Amino acid sequence: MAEQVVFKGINKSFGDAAAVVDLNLGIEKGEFFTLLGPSGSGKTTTLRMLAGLESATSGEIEIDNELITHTVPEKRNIGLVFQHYALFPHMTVADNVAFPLKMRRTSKTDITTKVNDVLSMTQLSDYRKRYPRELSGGQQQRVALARAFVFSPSILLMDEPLGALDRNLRDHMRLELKSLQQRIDATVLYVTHDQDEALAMSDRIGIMNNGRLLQVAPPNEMYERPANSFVAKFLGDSVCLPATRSRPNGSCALEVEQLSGRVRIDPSTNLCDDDTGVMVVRPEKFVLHNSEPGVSDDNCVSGVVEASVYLGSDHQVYLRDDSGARIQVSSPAAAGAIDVGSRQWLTWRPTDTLFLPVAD
Amino acid sequence: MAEQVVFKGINKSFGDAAAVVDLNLGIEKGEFFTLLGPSGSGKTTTLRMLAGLESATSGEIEIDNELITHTVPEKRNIGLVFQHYALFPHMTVADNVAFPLKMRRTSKTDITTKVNDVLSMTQLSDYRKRYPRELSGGQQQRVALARAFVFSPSILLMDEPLGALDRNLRDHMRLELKSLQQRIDATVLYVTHDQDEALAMSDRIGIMNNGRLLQVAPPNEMYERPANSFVAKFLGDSVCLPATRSRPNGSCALEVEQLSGRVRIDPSTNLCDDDTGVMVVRPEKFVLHNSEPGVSDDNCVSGVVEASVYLGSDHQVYLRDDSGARIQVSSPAAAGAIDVGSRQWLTWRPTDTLFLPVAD
Amino acid sequence: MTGMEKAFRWGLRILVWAILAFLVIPILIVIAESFNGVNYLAFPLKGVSLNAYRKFFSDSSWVDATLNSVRIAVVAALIATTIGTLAAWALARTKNRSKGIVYGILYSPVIMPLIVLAISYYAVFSRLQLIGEWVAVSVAYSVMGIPFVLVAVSSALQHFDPELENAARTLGAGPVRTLWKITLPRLTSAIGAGAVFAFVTAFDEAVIILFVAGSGSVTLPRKLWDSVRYDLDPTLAVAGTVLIVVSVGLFLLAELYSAVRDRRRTRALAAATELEGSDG
Amino acid sequence: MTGMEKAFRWGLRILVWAILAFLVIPILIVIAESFNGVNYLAFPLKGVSLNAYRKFFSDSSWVDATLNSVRIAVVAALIATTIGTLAAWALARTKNRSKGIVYGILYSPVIMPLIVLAISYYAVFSRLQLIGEWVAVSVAYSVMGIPFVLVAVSSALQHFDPELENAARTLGAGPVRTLWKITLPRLTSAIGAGAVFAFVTAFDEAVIILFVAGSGSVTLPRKLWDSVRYDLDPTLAVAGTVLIVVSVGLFLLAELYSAVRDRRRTRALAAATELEGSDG
Repeated sequence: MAEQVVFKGINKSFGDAAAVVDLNLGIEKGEFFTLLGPSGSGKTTTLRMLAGLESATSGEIEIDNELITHTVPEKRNIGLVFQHYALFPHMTVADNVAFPLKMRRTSKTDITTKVNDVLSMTQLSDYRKRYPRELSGGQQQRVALARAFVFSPSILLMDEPLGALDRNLRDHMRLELKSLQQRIDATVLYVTHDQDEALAMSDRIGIMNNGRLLQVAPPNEMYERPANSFVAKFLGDSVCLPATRSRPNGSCALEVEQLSGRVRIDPSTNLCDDDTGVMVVRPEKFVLHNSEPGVSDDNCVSGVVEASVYLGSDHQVYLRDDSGARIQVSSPAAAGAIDVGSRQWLTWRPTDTLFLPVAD
Repeated sequence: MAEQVVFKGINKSFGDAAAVVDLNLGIEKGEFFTLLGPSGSGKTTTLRMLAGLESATSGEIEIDNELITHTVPEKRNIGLVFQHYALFPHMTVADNVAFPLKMRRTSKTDITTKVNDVLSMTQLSDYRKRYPRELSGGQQQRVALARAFVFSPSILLMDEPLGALDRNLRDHMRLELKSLQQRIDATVLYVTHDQDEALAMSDRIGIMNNGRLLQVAPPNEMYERPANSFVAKFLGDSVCLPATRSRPNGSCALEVEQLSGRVRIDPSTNLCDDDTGVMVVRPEKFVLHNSEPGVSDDNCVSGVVEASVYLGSDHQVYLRDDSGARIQVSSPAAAGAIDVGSRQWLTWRPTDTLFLPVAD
Repeated sequence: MTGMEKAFRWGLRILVWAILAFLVIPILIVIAESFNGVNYLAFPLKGVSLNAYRKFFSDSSWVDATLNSVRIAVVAALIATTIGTLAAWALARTKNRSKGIVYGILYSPVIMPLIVLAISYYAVFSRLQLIGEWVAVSVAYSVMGIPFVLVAVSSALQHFDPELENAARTLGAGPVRTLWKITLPRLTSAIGAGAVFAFVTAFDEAVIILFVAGSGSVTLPRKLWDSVRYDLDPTLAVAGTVLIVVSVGLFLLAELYSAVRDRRRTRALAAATELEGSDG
Repeated sequence: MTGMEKAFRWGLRILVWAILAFLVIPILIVIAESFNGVNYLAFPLKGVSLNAYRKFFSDSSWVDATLNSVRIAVVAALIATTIGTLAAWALARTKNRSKGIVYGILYSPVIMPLIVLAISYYAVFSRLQLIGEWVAVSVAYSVMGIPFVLVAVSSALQHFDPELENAARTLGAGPVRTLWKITLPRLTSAIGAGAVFAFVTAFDEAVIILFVAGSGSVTLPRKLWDSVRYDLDPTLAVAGTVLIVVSVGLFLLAELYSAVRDRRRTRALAAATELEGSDG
């Protein structure tokens, strides 16, 4: 597929503070691309540079092979859903949605048709005469969305569009947004700090921290093969322990100071060039045993349960290894409550043990 | 155990709007009690009535068998952690924490000792001379906490104390709060709309909606045996389908219009007096099969996968039953991706099928 | 509520009423005198009549002074409103360091002693032979009206979300259409309030005009001042009442307008809150 | 930035400078004249000297007028600040329907025509034989100062989080200690700004004083007015300069104070932001 949006060596500073550092990224036509990162990571700045609301300090941005680095926002033909929607409070829902069409001097009949289409698509037909302040948060969100794609932009940007909604609505809107994108066949650049949103909707995720793009990959690849410890920690829960690589008997193993005993890893999950790095295991990869398991190829540690947090469908168990590591494990609620203070054994497979470079 | 706090027939209205309706509740000494409910459910109003910041329209409140319904807040000796902390911006951390002691005319040496103790307990010793605005959200939260218990109140109230923190910090603070409560041995009334917080920390949970207390129970009991469909939906994910009870052949079964075939339930999970109610199953109770399973006592339905949302450790699969029900199932990621459009079979045990009365 | 709190509240209430009386009674006396039945000031009134009003509105010198005041104030308010609004908008959008200084200078007429302004305008006007030119007076008054517009519009702009302008831009509106369609409609209340203040300031002003009116631009306050020195009669009370009614009336209209807007907004908010439920 | 935008900005810039010139030049002329070398007003200056200042400060009638102004303004500001603050606090805490009316009446002196206020005070004062009583003048001025304090403190109270008061109550402070330890310390900037405005209003006032000063309470503006009618000399310019310096100086001090506070707060915020990272 062709790359519709290309960032080439983009830097952006606000005064002394670098917001985005040497960003190179291509987004494909029709792709749902998510920039994921903590606040201050530069993801919103990146999105706003593409929209033309911030100008890059250096570097170039291309859309459809045309340089648009210095194009004013109104000429870019990009739809943007703002974080707090930025609906025009003095206009009705219909007028808000008609605004971009009026600015394009679309004919009145065309405006009516398109606005009606989009309002029914977003289930807002009954609210066309309401003012934004007369709508619930979810409805406002849909107006913002409708206004951003009514003029059929080929690129749609969304800046934490679900951040202001409550949890149930957010889960529901994830599915809605994704199916809408597929229906209108737009390229989407989505910005969020919510890992679940990123995993659930994206074709590819780019993870950012301190202005740098750390890894770009499809959701499952990023979850299973994070590029470094920051990505592992930010995307999904994980147990991270400092480790050193040793190669006894030719096989691949890690020395983990906080764990008693050596940890076996698979060569395929050894993703660190250095000899010092971080051992990472996802909590759901652990198997919890209340008696010592038999000898096998799996890694095994034992420890005392420090805390057990009930979460309905499962328990979060915090196990303190004899050498000091604190390990968080998910245990299905069906397995029964686990007594605080009891000794438990953990096993996990070498292929589920990642060895990653350190990054903050 | 003795009931330290008792609400007796409390009603509270703001103008025409009823905020709390006929509340009767006892909280035991040393208990961690959580009021859980959506916004507008009356939980914060209840907490503020106990603190003396709102006065009940009718009814009585007792603490340690003494009537305090009309006592001014400053005489109640209750610590309150406010939702947005309400730290005094013109005072340093140490002065904020010393404030309740000064108001009690504690001697200077006692103030110094107690403030030092509490600051080191909350890991704030290095920040004692800072002003609240110079602290991060998590640090502010800890100052608010320190200030609320430095004068050793026997009751500690917390109004969504973690609401303003980001996710990782929130998970961490859950454990901290719980262990702090055990150390200072206080009775805690905790208010939140976050089900995970309620499940993880509470000895008992009271769930509220529209000003009414719907159910009071320990976390696991409330999750496994919700009193009605509102509780089931609010506390944890669940599949809820309208159902009618029928008793063919003496055994217990449900007719669910949106599911093909009858659903067996266990008499012990039949919690509805009426014949019409809601069938509720927790998503993690379902087992997903990609071929028709053999005949067994378990319930079984089949359907087509409508959507599959990747969440790292698991998939959320949305299955459309042939009769129209949409069923959300969690499938471990290890089981592999599930193709959208494929036919799948679901089984679950009769003992995991709840039949509940309807409530909104 | 404790006994002390109650006592405190009562003390406050009495104080407020005393102040109201101190302010309201003198004003009420002026208004009352305008309905006096005899052609000299007397309190208590000797009968009630509209004689003084008849006299006022049939005396062309009073009517001319009133019209002159209106003309000067309208022009001053127009200038002040235009410049004040543009300046507030430009200052809100710039990050220049000199911003504070420009704001301070535009704001300074409010804190300048009127008598000094009067003397200095007199010095400049007499040198430029502008004494008695009503346009010059309007311009001088417009400078005094700018701060009110500036403060009102700046404060409205502080509550104005700049993302709305950004949204308009991404939706295809250029900067001018954005200003016209998005920014200005959100500022009408503030601009209106500023304009009323600018108008009333110019309409009521009584110090500068003593120095620069000459014979060509006698305003209502100036005429009132001149008359008060020769004879005291109920016509003066009518002039005073006209000044009060115009000033207070305009102000109340502006208040009423934004109160109606606010109420409409509050009602809408209440409706929206019902949709979602407010926090418990 | 498009060409049109640039043209627009330049136009605005020129306009602002024109206004600045129109306002600043007359004031500068007055200040310049106070350093005039000859004992009559002349522009351009004929030499520079401090003669006029020497004359002003050795003439007991000017010094007395200045001290009288200060005394009247201090008392007026004290009364206005106390009442304005208490009223703002009480109005913010009450849900009474009459709230708007009380606020409006306390606010109304700002919109009342000064000349009408002057005439009505004259009517009342002469009846009560208060003409020339400086305390009566102070009280009259305090009424005019209340609105400034009321507006400043009300606006600060709007930004004041009432949960802070609730927090203090739950921590063991009664209502009076809460007011003293929590509420008032948050309002000092606003109260200070209001007090400065109330003081300057009373210090500069030049209309009412013409009617009610008598011979017992000649203030600096009054003395300036009297003198301007008899002879124009650089001593007048000195009096004008004193008025300007006191008014503008106090105002700048108040601004400086809150600017320093703001900067300290901004720096602290920046530090806090670094701890957490700002939004990207």
